[in-house]
Amino acid sequence: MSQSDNFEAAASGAATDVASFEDTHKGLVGQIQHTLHVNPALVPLIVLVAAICIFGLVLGSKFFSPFALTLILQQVQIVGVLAAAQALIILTAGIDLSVGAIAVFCTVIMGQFSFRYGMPPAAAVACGLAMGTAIGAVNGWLVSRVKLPPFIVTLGMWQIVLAANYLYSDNETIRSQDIANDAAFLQFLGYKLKFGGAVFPLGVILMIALVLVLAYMLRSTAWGRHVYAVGDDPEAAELAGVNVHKTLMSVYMLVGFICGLAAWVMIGRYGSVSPSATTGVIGNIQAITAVVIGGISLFGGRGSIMGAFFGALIVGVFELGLRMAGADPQWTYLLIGVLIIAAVSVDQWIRKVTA
Amino acid sequence: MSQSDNFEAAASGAATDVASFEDTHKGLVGQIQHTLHVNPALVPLIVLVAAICIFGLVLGSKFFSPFALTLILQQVQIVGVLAAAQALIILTAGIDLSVGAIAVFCTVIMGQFSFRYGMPPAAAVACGLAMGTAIGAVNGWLVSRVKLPPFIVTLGMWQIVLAANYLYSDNETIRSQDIANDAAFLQFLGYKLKFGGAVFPLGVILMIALVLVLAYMLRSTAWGRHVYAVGDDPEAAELAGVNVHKTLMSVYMLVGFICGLAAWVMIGRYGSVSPSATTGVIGNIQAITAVVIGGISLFGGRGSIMGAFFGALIVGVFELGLRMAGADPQWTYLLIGVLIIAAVSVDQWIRKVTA
Amino acid sequence: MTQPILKARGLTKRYGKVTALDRCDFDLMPGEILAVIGDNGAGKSTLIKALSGAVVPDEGSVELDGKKVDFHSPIDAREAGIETVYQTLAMSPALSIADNMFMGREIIQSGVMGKLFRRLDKAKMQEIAREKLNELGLMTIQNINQAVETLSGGQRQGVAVARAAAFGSKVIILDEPTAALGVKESRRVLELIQDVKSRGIPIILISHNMPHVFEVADRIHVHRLGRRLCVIDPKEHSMSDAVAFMTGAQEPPEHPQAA
Amino acid sequence: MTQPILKARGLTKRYGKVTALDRCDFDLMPGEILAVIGDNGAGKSTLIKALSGAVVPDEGSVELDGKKVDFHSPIDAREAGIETVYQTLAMSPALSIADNMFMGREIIQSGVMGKLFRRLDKAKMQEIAREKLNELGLMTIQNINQAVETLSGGQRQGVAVARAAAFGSKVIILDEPTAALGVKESRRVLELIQDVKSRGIPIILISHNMPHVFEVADRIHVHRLGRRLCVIDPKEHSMSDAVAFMTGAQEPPEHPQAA
Amino acid sequence: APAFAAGHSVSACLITKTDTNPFFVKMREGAEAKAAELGIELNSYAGKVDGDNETQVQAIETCIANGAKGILLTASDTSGIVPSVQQARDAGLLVIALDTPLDPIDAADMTFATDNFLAGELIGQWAAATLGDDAANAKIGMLDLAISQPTVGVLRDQGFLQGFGIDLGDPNKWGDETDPRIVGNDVTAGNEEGGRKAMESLLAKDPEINVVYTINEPAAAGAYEALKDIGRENDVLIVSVDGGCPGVQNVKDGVIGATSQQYPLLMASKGIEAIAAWAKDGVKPAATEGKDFFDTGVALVTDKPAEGVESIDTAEGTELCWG
Ligand SMILES: Nc1ncnc2c1ncn2[C@@H]1O[C@H](COP(=O)(O)OP(=O)(O)OP(=O)(O)O)[C@@H](O)[C@H]1O
Ligand SMILES: Nc1ncnc2c1ncn2[C@@H]1O[C@H](COP(=O)(O)OP(=O)(O)OP(=O)(O)O)[C@@H](O)[C@H]1O
Ligand SMILES: O[C@@H]1[C@@H](O)[C@H](O)OC[C@H]1O
Ligand SMILES: [Mg+2]
Ligand SMILES: [Mg+2]
Repeated sequence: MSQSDNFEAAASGAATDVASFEDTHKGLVGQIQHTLHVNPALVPLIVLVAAICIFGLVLGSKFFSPFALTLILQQVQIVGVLAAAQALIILTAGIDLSVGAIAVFCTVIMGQFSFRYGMPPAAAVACGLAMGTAIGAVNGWLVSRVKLPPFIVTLGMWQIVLAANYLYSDNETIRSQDIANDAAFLQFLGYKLKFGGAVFPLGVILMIALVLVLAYMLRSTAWGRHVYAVGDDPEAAELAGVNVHKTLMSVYMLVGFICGLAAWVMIGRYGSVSPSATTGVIGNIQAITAVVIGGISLFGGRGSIMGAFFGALIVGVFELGLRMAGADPQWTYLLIGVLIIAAVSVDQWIRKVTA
Repeated sequence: MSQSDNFEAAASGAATDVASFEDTHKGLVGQIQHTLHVNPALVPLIVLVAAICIFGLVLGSKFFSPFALTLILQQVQIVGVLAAAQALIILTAGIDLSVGAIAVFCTVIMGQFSFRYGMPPAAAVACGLAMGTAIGAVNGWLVSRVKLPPFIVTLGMWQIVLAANYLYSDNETIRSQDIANDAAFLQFLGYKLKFGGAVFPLGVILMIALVLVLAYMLRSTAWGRHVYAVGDDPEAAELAGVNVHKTLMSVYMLVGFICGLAAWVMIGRYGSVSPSATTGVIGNIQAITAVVIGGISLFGGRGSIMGAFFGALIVGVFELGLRMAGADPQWTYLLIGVLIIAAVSVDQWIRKVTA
Repeated sequence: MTQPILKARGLTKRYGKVTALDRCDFDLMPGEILAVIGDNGAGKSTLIKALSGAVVPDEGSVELDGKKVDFHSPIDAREAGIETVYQTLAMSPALSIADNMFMGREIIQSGVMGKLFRRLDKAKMQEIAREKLNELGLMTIQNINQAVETLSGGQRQGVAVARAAAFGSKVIILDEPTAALGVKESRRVLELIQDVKSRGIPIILISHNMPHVFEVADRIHVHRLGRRLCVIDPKEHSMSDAVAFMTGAQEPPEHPQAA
Repeated sequence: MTQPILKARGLTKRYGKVTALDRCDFDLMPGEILAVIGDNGAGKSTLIKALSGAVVPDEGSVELDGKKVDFHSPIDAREAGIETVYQTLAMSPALSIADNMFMGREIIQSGVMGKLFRRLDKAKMQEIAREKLNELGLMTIQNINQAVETLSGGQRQGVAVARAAAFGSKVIILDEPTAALGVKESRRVLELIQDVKSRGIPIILISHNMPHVFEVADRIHVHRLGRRLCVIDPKEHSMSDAVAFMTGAQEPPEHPQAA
Repeated sequence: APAFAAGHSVSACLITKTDTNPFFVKMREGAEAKAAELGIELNSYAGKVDGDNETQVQAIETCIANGAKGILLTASDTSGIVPSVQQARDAGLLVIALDTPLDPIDAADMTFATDNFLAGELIGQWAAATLGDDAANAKIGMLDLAISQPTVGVLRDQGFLQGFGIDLGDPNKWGDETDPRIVGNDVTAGNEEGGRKAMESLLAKDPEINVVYTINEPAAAGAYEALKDIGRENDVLIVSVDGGCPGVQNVKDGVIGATSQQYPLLMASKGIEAIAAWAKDGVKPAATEGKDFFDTGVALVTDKPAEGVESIDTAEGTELCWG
């Protein structure tokens, strides 16, 4: 045996209990700090609740009514669904500029397949979802196999899909009345459940269900762990035995599918199918904004999908609150700019004191 | 002395020449491969030259004329200047969504300070540049001190500056004729040098000079090395003794200043001052696109500013080429999406074979 | 004569002007502990990456059990039974210790939740993770749900080694597994290596620690300037010889093949 | 009795539920080599980070030359003369070896280009970098303009150590400087440490390599569970004692202060 | 509306496509002035970009939640907005479309608008008449709004072509015409920046262009800069639509040959009056004789009147211009 043994042997009597220290953070504050430290997704929730309270105090019962509060949910349902999709991509350290355009294109597919080709509306919805998934697959393939930066892939795809959308639809809007008469199923997610003043369209319920399901998948399945690992450090993940290609493909395809769902929600909310819906142009930035306000890092691997949902709601609360307060449009934009920065500053501050 | 010495001492006779191997990459191909390996910024240049050649072959002398080729430079001058600014931020692993809005706001400052307050135009230009720098300083402070994500800071700032721009200007355009009569210095960078059919406005020359100066600063000064280090790994840079805060502040302020220059270039090019210039809305995405096509990583610390410049030119060549080929606007839009992806794929492929 | 279980011939890998592997040969015999030693930058890590699919060599061939293999990713190698601890550890910094240990081979709950909803059995994975860490003597890890990036250098390495050891397979490759480890933790790793060997699984051990190498290795592959300089038997050569060969202070013995 | 040049009292650092430093004391005497040893995760790196401004402790005080200091960044500490090689090395992976060695203290050309345009003297920096690496015996580095991320583990560590050694100052802190180094390169680092000491500069050396520690250290600070367990004199205690103290296998001596 | 409408009993909303375009800014100013005069509280909303239906829907929902009496709306998506308008009308609000008719037009209680097709037709007729026989071999550049082809843009473009005497193909779409006189279409986003780039691109395609249609006056000013650069500013006819004060000034300076002027302040003040009347007595406004909307009129402004096309000169145009 080698000469190193003599002193190394002395370690054989080492203590064998796991290190522990007395807990010095005591009481409620300590408890809260610890909870936030362990669940950083709660931080945007705090900002959200604070924002609701402040607007409630300023605007009174007009804002603090079931009607207005559920109105916020209705107004964020599309951005909320897109933000859920965007969050998945951003967790893999990507970014998707095409989500909004895909959603709008899918509304056109659903509408035109029903009206131009006379397909049964349920089949048209299925085609729309399939189209979304297919576009997502192309994005995923370019990112994962050709190894292009997601920003460029989805920037190109954004332009391609938007232009295809105008070309294919002939810039024609399909009117709400016509859909209601001939293909009501397209508007299915617009069906509203009412409880007193509170109004819940099925689209809102779909959004909430989607967020919960994705949160479960990310937290409690192997797939979810792989998504985080790929976003954190793709090389390490590959070395550790994660199939990075398969994971990326599944994420991009799922995102395409969710964009298809967003399309269906859009038809429910607006009644009509319009190729020039602004979601195609600004839906991407809105979704990214929600995600980042929700505390997901643009560098991937960190954050939770609940955060993205709260992020979308925070923007929705600000927008409705300022509108109800009657701020004029440019002032509203200016203040929303300020509030976005403020919301994230508060978030940052809470994280710091609970670190 | 300890017992480890006996074998460690054997290393004392170790070979003392630096390892070397025979160079197996020989000939022209090997030479080109090595050149590209060492200067990856040349890769977008190759794509650029290829694009020019292809359009030249298809469109003939119409495209391959001094007039058309210098027209491309004129059309990219604003995006080129903004891309240089954006490249700096992206090298620090940030992103700046406010560049376009700052530029437009600075045109308004320059215009209104001349016309509303009757300032001498040179002073108004100075005020515009100062305003750009000041806004950059606010961005930098929020990023570096408050530690907010650059995406959020500049997203908020984008909205704030754009709204301020409309509010302050009252949405009023200052006409080109009025500026030419009363404050011609504002249009100074629009002055054109002509050599045969080739046309070089001073704005184009400023853009090229700016890119060269920044390339020098990044490559050959300590400041430049610090910018890369901060973008690469800010914690490591801080531990290694780089003043991360100072570096970030200098970058954001310089970027604000460059946006002010872009404003001056804009007045030169459009003659008028218009608060609703599209640059305010899409200038950021255009600049980011140029940067990413130019091979700068969105994760910071990798790439060269020349790449961003070539990236801007690549987009300019595609746009003009397709329009000249008579593609209709919707198809042009779609094809540019395809070409952007194609350009980066080629880039990626060249990098791979020269790795 | 027994066949090598893992064999490579003429492996070459260049990075631009840098040559990391220069027509390198390699042999691992069944059931043995083979140490690989060499200067910093000699190409040891690149060699094992070429063997485990993490790097695709420019030239050369690899055979596993006498059959030519062509790994294009570490997953291929892993499926063929080669388990590796890389020098860079290959961990996801933001994920927890348990997540990292079970990356790519997560345990799913039994029952409906597992079958239908593919729910992970986190409790079980955490329990196993804690157990494996205790086996390595990493008692200072206070919180098993800590993100790996918050671990100390040595704790992190311990987790990586525990991961490889936990999933026994055909060949185990360890690239400097004890570099950041303390005295006690290093000893435990050496014991673990002996343990794995006694289960009949051959091991490749890269290390700069000569006493450890000479304690456990059956044969020593000396790597120099991107290739195998010689293979020596630790019972026939001293540590001083080994160091002299690998640093170029002394010419290697005539018959490079020792086993 | 001489005053400690660097002294800390009651340093505490908590990360959420994890306690990394637990009311820790520390003393470094002028001109000495002080080794810090302890289990993985004992808190050694956190201790030296607190001393060098990289971490701001929750509680406790640090004195340099008898005056209380309050470092808020490593730059503060560096300006006060404390030079550190961190365990994570603190390198910019995409930058070259020379860039990294001179980060924050670049050499500027003489003449107009330097004065007016602040042009870096790249040739000179590369030359010095090559020289320092050769001093450490890192002869396998083929290309001095290689990005640090493409270096082998040991080469990378060598660059970090060369950087600290090149810029002599008041106190030098080395956190496991030889962990990834080969035999030859480790020896050179030990020689370098002796060299620095002979220039009168005190050194803090964290290491798990007992033979090395006992070879060079004047005093040994034994760290356990986030605090100083005892300080021993290597001439009075054996390596076995040291290992037994730090792993908790044996109680520390009565009078913890040795020097 | 407790906290904010304390002093007022009647509140109204103005929802415009954007509020970056001076057209809508002036429209808002007109509405604010009239509202102040009649003691009505006015809240204004605007889309983020042209074509932003979503924000307009949200604005309508806010107006309902706020208990407004009526809404003035320049719709971004004329049929897409209809269900929300219906919701507002069901909640008892008077909805008046300004500038842009809804599809169907009776989805709103009334429409106060310019006839955009007519506005285009006037400049088309003027251009054809000014060229005389040369109109047969004119080379026309079309500078449109956006590739999503919003209706105002299509109506003006097609009106212009009709007035010029060119076969329209599908009148709901620009760009499908086959007449060789059209060199090409390009998009401008309705500002100087886009106008200049689009003009340069069309000129690169065919430098002989001698007639330029532009969606609005800022785009025309941008086109002029491009023409000036190659020294052709004097032999190209530029026509436009809007009649904003800088636009009329540009007609006077010879930058633009002729422009069709519209009257946004009139639309806005009429709209506020209608809401006041509705709140007071529950009466709805009536349409112009023979039309299904209230036509606020359009006039051709030029200093070079052409045979057979009615026009006013820039002096009169300046008096009527808006901002
Ligand atoms: N991606 C890369 N690009 C360029 N050079 C590389 C790359 N990877 C490794 N090298 C070079 O290849 C050589 C061999 O590196 P390798 O990591 O295999 O060494 P090693 O023997 O494992 O050293 P150590 O003992 O320090 O870990 C080194 O000179 C290194 O600089
Ligand atoms: N940022 C952090 N967040 C949470 N815990 C941390 C963080 N940094 C360190 N720790 C914990 O603090 C303890 C001390 O870590 P430290 O790095 O100081 O150990 P060390 O003595 O240097 O160990 P090694 O010898 O392995 O380098 C460890 O339990 C580690 O997990
Ligand atoms: O009708 C409006 C028009 O007059 C203005 O110029 O641009 C936007 C249009 O919607
Ligand atoms: Mg190695
Ligand atoms: Mg440590």
